[in-house]
Amino acid sequence: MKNRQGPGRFLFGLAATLFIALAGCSDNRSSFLDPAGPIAAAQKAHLLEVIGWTMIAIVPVFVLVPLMLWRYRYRNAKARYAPDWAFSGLLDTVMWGVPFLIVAVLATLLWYSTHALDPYKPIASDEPPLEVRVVGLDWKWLFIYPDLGIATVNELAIPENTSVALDLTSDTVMQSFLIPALAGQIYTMPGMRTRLHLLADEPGRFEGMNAQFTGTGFTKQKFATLAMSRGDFDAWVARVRAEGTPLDAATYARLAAASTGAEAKAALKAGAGPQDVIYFSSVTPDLFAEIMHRYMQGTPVPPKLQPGAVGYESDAEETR
Amino acid sequence: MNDQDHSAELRSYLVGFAAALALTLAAFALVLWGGLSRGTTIATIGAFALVQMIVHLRFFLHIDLSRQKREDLQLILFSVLLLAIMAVGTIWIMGNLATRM
Amino acid sequence: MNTDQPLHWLLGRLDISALPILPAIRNPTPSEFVAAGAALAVIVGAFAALAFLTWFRLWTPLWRDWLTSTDHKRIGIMYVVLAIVMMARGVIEAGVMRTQQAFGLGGGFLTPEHFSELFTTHGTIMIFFVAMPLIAGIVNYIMPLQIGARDMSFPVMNQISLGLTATGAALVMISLVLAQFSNGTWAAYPPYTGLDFNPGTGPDYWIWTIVFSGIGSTLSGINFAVTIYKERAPGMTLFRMPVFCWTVLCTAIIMIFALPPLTVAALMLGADRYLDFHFFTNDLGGNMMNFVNLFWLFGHPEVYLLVIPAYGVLSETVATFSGKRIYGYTSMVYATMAIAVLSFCVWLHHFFTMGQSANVNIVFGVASMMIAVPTGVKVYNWMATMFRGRIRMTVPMIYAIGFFYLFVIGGLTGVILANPTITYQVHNTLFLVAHFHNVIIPGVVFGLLSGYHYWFPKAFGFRLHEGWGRLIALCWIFGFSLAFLPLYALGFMGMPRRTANFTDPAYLPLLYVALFGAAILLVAVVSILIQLWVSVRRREELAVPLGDPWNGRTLEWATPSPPPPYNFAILPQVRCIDDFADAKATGRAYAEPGADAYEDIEMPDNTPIGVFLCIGTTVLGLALVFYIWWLAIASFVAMTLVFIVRSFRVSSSHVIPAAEIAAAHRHWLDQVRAAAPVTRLEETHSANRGLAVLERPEMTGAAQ
Amino acid sequence: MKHPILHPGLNLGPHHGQTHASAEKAVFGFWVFLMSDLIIFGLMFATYATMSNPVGLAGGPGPKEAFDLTSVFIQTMILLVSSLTFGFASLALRHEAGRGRIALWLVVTLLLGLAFLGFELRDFAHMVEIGAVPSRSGYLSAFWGLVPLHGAHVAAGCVWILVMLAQMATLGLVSVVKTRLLRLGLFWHFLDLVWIGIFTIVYLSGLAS
Ligand code: HEA
Ligand code: HEA
Ligand code: CUA
Ligand SMILES: [Cu+2]
Repeated sequence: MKNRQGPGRFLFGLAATLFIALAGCSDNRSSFLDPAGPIAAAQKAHLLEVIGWTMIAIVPVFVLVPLMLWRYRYRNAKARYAPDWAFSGLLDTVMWGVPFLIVAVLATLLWYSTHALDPYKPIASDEPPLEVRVVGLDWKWLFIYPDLGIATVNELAIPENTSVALDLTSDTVMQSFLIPALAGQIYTMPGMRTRLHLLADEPGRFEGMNAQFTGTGFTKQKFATLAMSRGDFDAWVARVRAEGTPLDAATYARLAAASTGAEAKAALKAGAGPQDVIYFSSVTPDLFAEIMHRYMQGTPVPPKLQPGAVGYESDAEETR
Repeated sequence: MNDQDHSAELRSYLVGFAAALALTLAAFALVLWGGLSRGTTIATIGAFALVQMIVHLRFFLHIDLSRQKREDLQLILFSVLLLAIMAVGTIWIMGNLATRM
Repeated sequence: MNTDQPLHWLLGRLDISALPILPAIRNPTPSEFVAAGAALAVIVGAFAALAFLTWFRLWTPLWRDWLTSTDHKRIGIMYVVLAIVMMARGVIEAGVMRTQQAFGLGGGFLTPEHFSELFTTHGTIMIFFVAMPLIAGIVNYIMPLQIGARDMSFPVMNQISLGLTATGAALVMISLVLAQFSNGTWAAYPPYTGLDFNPGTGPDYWIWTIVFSGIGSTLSGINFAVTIYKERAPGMTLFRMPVFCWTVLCTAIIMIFALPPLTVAALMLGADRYLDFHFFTNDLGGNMMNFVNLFWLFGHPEVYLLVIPAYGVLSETVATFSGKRIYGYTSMVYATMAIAVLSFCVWLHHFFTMGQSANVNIVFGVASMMIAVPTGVKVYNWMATMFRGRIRMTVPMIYAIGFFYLFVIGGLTGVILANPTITYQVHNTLFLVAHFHNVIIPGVVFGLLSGYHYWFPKAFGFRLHEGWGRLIALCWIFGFSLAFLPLYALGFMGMPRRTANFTDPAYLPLLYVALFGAAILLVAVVSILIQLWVSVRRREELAVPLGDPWNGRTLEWATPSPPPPYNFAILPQVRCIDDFADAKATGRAYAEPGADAYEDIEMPDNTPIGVFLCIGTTVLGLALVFYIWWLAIASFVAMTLVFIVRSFRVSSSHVIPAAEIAAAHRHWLDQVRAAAPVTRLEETHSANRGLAVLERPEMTGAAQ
Repeated sequence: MKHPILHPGLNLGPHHGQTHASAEKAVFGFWVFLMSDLIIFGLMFATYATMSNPVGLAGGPGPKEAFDLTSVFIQTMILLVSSLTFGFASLALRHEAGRGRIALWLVVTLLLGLAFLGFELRDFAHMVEIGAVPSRSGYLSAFWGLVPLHGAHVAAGCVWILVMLAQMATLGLVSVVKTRLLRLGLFWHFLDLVWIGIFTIVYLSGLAS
């Protein structure tokens, strides 16, 4: 783990030690407080900054309330009692002014950071970005590597120090894609494409998930993000090509039915990889665009043809 | 009953009606025969509609600026403010999302 | 569903499989037993209530004195009772959820399906049927008294509002016994709640629950606002109203303008589900993002609707128990108004992560942060109110202290969430759950409990037991801290909200702590009932019939406890802020009016219309949920007709003669004159009969 | 009108005595209700606006195919005239011109309202015929959510007029009847106000080339 000693961080000390100790050291990192890339690191830094600034307005409350309670307790006859005192211009100016100034500072920080960390904004890096298309299904994630011609379910491998450009959509209800250690979340919606950029600056295994409730299999919709060296990544690609099966329309239709990764794996009789991960050696070109455009053709998508719907039939597509 | 009042009020209704009629006719005419660009047309009829709403408020609903009690106008202005926040906000947000998806 | 069923036209999709007892028999798992048990509890509870009423022959008084009453005080109490009944369910559900999560490593005892129903109903109930009715109840009771009014502007509509709220509550309760409530979260985002993905009864139950109770709340809002504008006592200018009344006005504004978006969103979802519209569907140009937009257009103002009256209560209790005028009255008023208006400008912060551009997020993020400024002003004003006061650590004050510490933490995490960059990470995690419970419980609940203690003697003529009260308050403070502060850490650890089960053992220790905290909260809730029981038993000793147990400052304390139906024998003539405190200091209080000062008072008659509408809309809702079209039409037509027919009755009020009023008033004044006033040291002793010694600095010898 | 104004909208005037005073809160309350209703309409307008694009149209019929400007023009005129006739009814009420005069103008207004509804229904029938139904597209859903909502309000207004006619006949011009007529007037004029939005935003903007 990285060194987190530094000025300003002690504020967070109590809580941070507690859960970093609990979570940070596991081999499946799932907290942005234990970041593995510039985006998550910047988000963490921003969090600490915000906490620091707000303390100026908060700490006086914590300190003064007990003092006041003690000093002006009913039995203390020595304290001044001024029942009709109810206004002071100076005090009022401070009460409005200080929070206002703090908010002004925070707003400036917010302005910069929101622009800097816009998920649609590409991350500057020397190498060309790796493009990945992400499809949210009930209850698993499909990752398509258009340039490599492969696809996986529930395993996102990326080379370290390479920026990754994700295009995301959903082929069921609205979902939310999140890899805490690398970048924040973004919704995925049927018929629409959202974007997310991320970069891992160290190798490791980072948990990813759908954070938006989508039904019974929702808690199983987790995936592993594997950041690895170039060499390892190429080996991984080769392995997917070698061990995977092709992803054609019929396979996709079956994959898209409501099921967890493990269930889908069993249904497709896919062998390679961990228990809820599926490898596809090839993908129909434009699968992602087809999925998106299905909703945009001005024709109804009845439940029979709608993955995730009650009454979806995975072979309906062919018989149509 | 006061006849003078009565005829003044009657006149006020008629004035309002005439103004509203003129504005409506202008808006329809503009769309039918105006020959302006779509954007300009919509902006113009939008302006007509706003004015006509004020006419209705003034002459039919009897809201104006010269009264002792101000609750009415405050209420309407406040409602319009909130409605503007909600409606403009909705259109802005949805429009922005549409361009990014 | 079952179109081939012979009685389809008669029963729609209601059939025997709608009863939850059956699955429990067929498939006896813990999860099903919990469901069946809940259904049984509802049925048994309902029968127990009926038996109780019959046994003690309470039907007539219930009908005559309560259900048909148009007295704002009785309606207020009925709201609170409704809220407490619903609270029982909401609390149990919360406890079950906490238990499930503590055992959720790799499974737990509940099915995910059942868990999802739990958080959906818990969220819906707590917001719409616990917090909102509690607020409506306290406002109903207190606000007219504080502005020196005889009743609400529209007493009958007031009863109708209550009836519609009860309809919503009834539908949620019936859903335990007949078919299922929604499992689509309290925000019910489509397309998940659309017909394709959720063809069952759940979302329909949600829609009609929301629509009916939403209309009821809108009407309440109108009533509150008009009452404040038109019913104030002579001399009570807007800027002499107690701060609580200002907060009621702001809340009323939110009710009037923020519930329509919810009604619109719910009805559009209904149109999608019932009439094959395409507002939010995946296909044919539907736009689900607009639902999210409309829901939060309501949802954000809604949470301020909840908290603003709580701010108002604290403004009263802190001032009273510090023995001082509220500091910065005008500041306080403007801060409240600023919060109310800003609350309409920030809704997008609930969906920063939907993909809109940075500029949009920035505008709404900054607007959200701006709310911290007026809120901060309020907190500082309360502190300045304590400054140079004489503070008594009574129960309402303990809640206020809990508020100062814990609410401020919740507000701080709100400010954190207002940063889109950070929300990208913690949105939809337990961090968010911690945030909102952290503002709702120490904010809304503590505020309301503080008000409950403070105003209970006004409503019932005796104080609540102080010792139990302190114990409960401490349970709330510590229970809350243990139950919810750990969730912040869990959120940072990446645990999403609405998680029924998980695989990471690292979550467990904190979840155990949270479970322990929830157990303490449960103790607190149960103790509230015990305290009520104890206090009723000892009501003689705790009695404060003279009406002013806390040396109050505002008009409601200038009446006997409980106040007569007409509130004030003679409408007060208000001279300044905190008029009653001023009256006591200048000797105006308890003055005997001249014999001709009394006048006949006209009071509205009882009416059964609210009960009737409650039953009618409940039937309508059920008919719609189960596709029983004839019944839907019949109930709608019946309600319309009754409404029209009733409008042909002209007079519906009765007159209380001046002599009767004069006699009652004089009797009270005589009692006051005969009583021995108490100092604040004896405030919580049985010597306190509701008459206070004047304790001015010049008299107590305190430094000035 | 130099008399004290107690509430927004038409005031009865002090010569109506106690009724004038008691109308204050009823009429103000009704205004607040209307403003709440205004938000509902406003959001339906906003939704309509966000769905008036190719995605929302989803290849289905658009304004050009679905709307008939002549009919809309007629409806607009009818509603505008009905506002005037209701105005006459209000004046008759205010100046105590007798039940007959009030009833006369109310009946005229009612007939105009029914005529409006007739034309509107005819338009709707035509839209159904060409397949411009709400199940066709998001855009059409928004249309069918907005315009018939206004129509339903007008229908409710017509029922209300009928009830008021009956009450004037049976109860006479008692206090509650007068304040209800005041509120009915506000309601009617308010609906005309909403219609300005509808013909401008839905029909004229949709058909502007
Ligand atoms: C009573 C209820 C209540 C209250 C009062 C608040 C108060 C605030 N809330 Fe909260 N909020 C909720 C209830 C509430 N919230 C609920 C229910 C949800 C989630 C719903 C769901 O998704 O299911 C939510 C979610 C929520 C989100 C969305 C998060 C997400 O979905 O990702 C955000 C984001 O901005 C937010 C922000 C705020 C802010 C800025 C405040 C501010 O008003 C806080 C202001 C208070 C203070 C700041 C403390 C006092 C101030 C001072 C002592 C001095 C000055 C301080 C400074 C200058 C910093 N809230
Ligand atoms: C008013 C709102 C409110 C309140 C009070 C509470 C109270 C509690 N909630 Fe609440 N909760 C929500 C609103 C609320 N909740 C919402 C909106 C959601 C989101 C739903 C969704 O995901 O869609 C949620 C979700 C939610 C979850 C699911 C989290 C997840 O997504 O994983 C859990 C889990 O344990 C939980 C626990 C609790 C607990 C233990 C309490 C305890 O504090 C309960 C203890 C006691 C009380 C609630 C009593 C209240 C007392 C009073 C109000 C005063 C009494 C007054 C008089 C007697 C006069 N809540
Ligand atoms: Cu949904 Cu973009
Ligand atoms: Cu919010």
